[in-house]
Amino acid sequence: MTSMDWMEASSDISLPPSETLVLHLDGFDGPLDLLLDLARAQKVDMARISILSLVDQFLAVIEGARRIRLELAADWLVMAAWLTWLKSRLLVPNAAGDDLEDGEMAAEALATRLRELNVIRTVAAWLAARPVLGQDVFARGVPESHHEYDRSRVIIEAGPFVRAYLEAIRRGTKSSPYTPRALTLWTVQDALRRLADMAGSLPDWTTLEQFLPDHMDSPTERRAALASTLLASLEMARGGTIHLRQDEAFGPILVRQGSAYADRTA
Amino acid sequence: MSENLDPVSPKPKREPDEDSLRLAEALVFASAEPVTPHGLARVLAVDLDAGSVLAALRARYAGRGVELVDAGNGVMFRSAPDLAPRLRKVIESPRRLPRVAMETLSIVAYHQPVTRPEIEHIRGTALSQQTLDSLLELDLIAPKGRRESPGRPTLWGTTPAFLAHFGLKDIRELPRREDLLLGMAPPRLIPEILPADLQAPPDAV
Amino acid sequence: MSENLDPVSPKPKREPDEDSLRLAEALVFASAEPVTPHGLARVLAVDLDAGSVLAALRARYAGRGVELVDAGNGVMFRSAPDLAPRLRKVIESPRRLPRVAMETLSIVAYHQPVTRPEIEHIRGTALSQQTLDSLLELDLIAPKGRRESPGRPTLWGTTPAFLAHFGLKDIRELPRREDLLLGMAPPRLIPEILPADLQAPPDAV
Repeated sequence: MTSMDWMEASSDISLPPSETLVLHLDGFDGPLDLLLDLARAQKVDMARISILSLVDQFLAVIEGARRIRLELAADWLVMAAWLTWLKSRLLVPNAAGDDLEDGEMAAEALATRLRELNVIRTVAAWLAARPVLGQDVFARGVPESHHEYDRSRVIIEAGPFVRAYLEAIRRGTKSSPYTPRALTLWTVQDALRRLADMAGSLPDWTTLEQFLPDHMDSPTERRAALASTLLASLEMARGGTIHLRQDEAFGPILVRQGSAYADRTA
Repeated sequence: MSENLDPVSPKPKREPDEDSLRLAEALVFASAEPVTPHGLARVLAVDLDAGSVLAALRARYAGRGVELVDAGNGVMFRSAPDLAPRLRKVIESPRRLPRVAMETLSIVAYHQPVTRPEIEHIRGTALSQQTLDSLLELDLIAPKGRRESPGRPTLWGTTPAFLAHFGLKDIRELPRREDLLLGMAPPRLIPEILPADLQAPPDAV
Repeated sequence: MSENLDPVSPKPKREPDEDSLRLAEALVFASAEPVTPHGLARVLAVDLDAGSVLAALRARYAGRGVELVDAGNGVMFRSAPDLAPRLRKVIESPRRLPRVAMETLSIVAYHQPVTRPEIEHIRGTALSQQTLDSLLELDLIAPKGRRESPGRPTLWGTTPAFLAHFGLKDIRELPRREDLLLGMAPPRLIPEILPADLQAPPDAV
């Protein structure tokens, strides 16, 4: 349905010869649109549309169109089929009263829809005939603004305010430079100092564990201290300050004052 | 405007003077939107009636190249319609709305608030996205909530820009259905075909 | 405009008539750009001089609420400058505080009276002078004496304006810290971190 050629299709056009109409089918916005144009072409009061003759005309148009172009849009064919049914009901009502009523109600419903569409089309034409802003009448090309925006005030809402406080507190406690985690791991230097201090007072072979600092609460701290002390003891044993001995694999490591220590203190 | 005043003791208003006419002229000229009497009253001295000032201004511009016209519940300046052919030569104007868009707009104006399926039902054909988009883009229609029915379809209605676009003061200025249907049998309500709300008169807006 | 004419044989021009004034008025009104005499000449009858028409239009609008003024090499309508102050409409568009300022303000509110180093301590980062200045300028915080400790740092607290912003009668109407910090692991570290006085509940203010 093109919108370009609505000008031709809109007003009270008299019904063109059917060949021409076939070519114009695309100019109608659906079957109802064509039906309305056919109805208007009856040049009778819209209240007294003859549905029967309308049906005949519509079917003729569709038939003509099909002869030229087989690929007619589905909604046209659906309408054609429905109108064929309607025609049969109106012409040869079945003995059963229901069918008669069916046909009459359907015809009335169709007439109502056509009247409604006719109203709408009249309104559209009425609107289009008015001076339209931007087409027939023009507004000020360069409106001026005398608005002044006062941004001096601030808006503080309780929600964001409270959230800001929470965020500040959270971040502050998380990454505050005033909260260094005390480094309680026993370093090799610590162990060297302690070993050197204590080596002199060693009576005999003593297990390495004896040289660990007191108050090693966590297993991590204890393991770190043990590793550092082992390293320190190896270093001191290399210099001869102490002797190390391990009787069996994974057995306790024993420490004794070395000859170098004795020499130095002698 | 009288709203500004104590209703019990309405002070007599002065006749519009030259100063108030200048002010009203400048305000309406500057504004991109229609200016309401209330908006004018805000800048006028309290002992002046905005309505009278606008009436005097309208009289002053009668017959000129620019006229004061009603739009929505306010007024705006517009070029005189008779100059359109000559102005169009130099002022770029957007393309006219195609018939589909005009009909869709008319349906929305008459049946608002209305859903897209209802519009399609009345026109007997599908409503293209393009048509809807162009009406939305021109700010002629706007969503007006949703219908509380299955699928909750969007309801459409016309905008203040719609009124300004067609120089209408009020949606009620549209031709009455009764006048359009003159000579026709009053449409029998057929609920199976048309939803009841489609039958609502336009002044139900 | 003379450009349109054969310079050798300039035809004598008519005096501007009402029709040409209407057209010029409408054109200048509706144009988005200043209208040049050349642009006007395109829609005027050839025996009219655009310059004279614009001059006549300018004279007609002299002293009115809207004036014809030069712009570029054309003319446009402008509301009269003397009316600007009366047309001005101040629209309040309050800002939001930046996050840093908001956090600082909240710390002052909850920990007042509080020194700058303490604020920095709590936020875990330095406080810019700019932030402090902006809060001072907005009258949200104010100095509340000095702490009697080395350096005698200034103590900060919130102002009545701060309470007014929230519509609070009293600083105690703020949500309690205990309620806010719910769910946060009771910070074991705080006693070591915060000086004792920072631990005062907000209602100690």
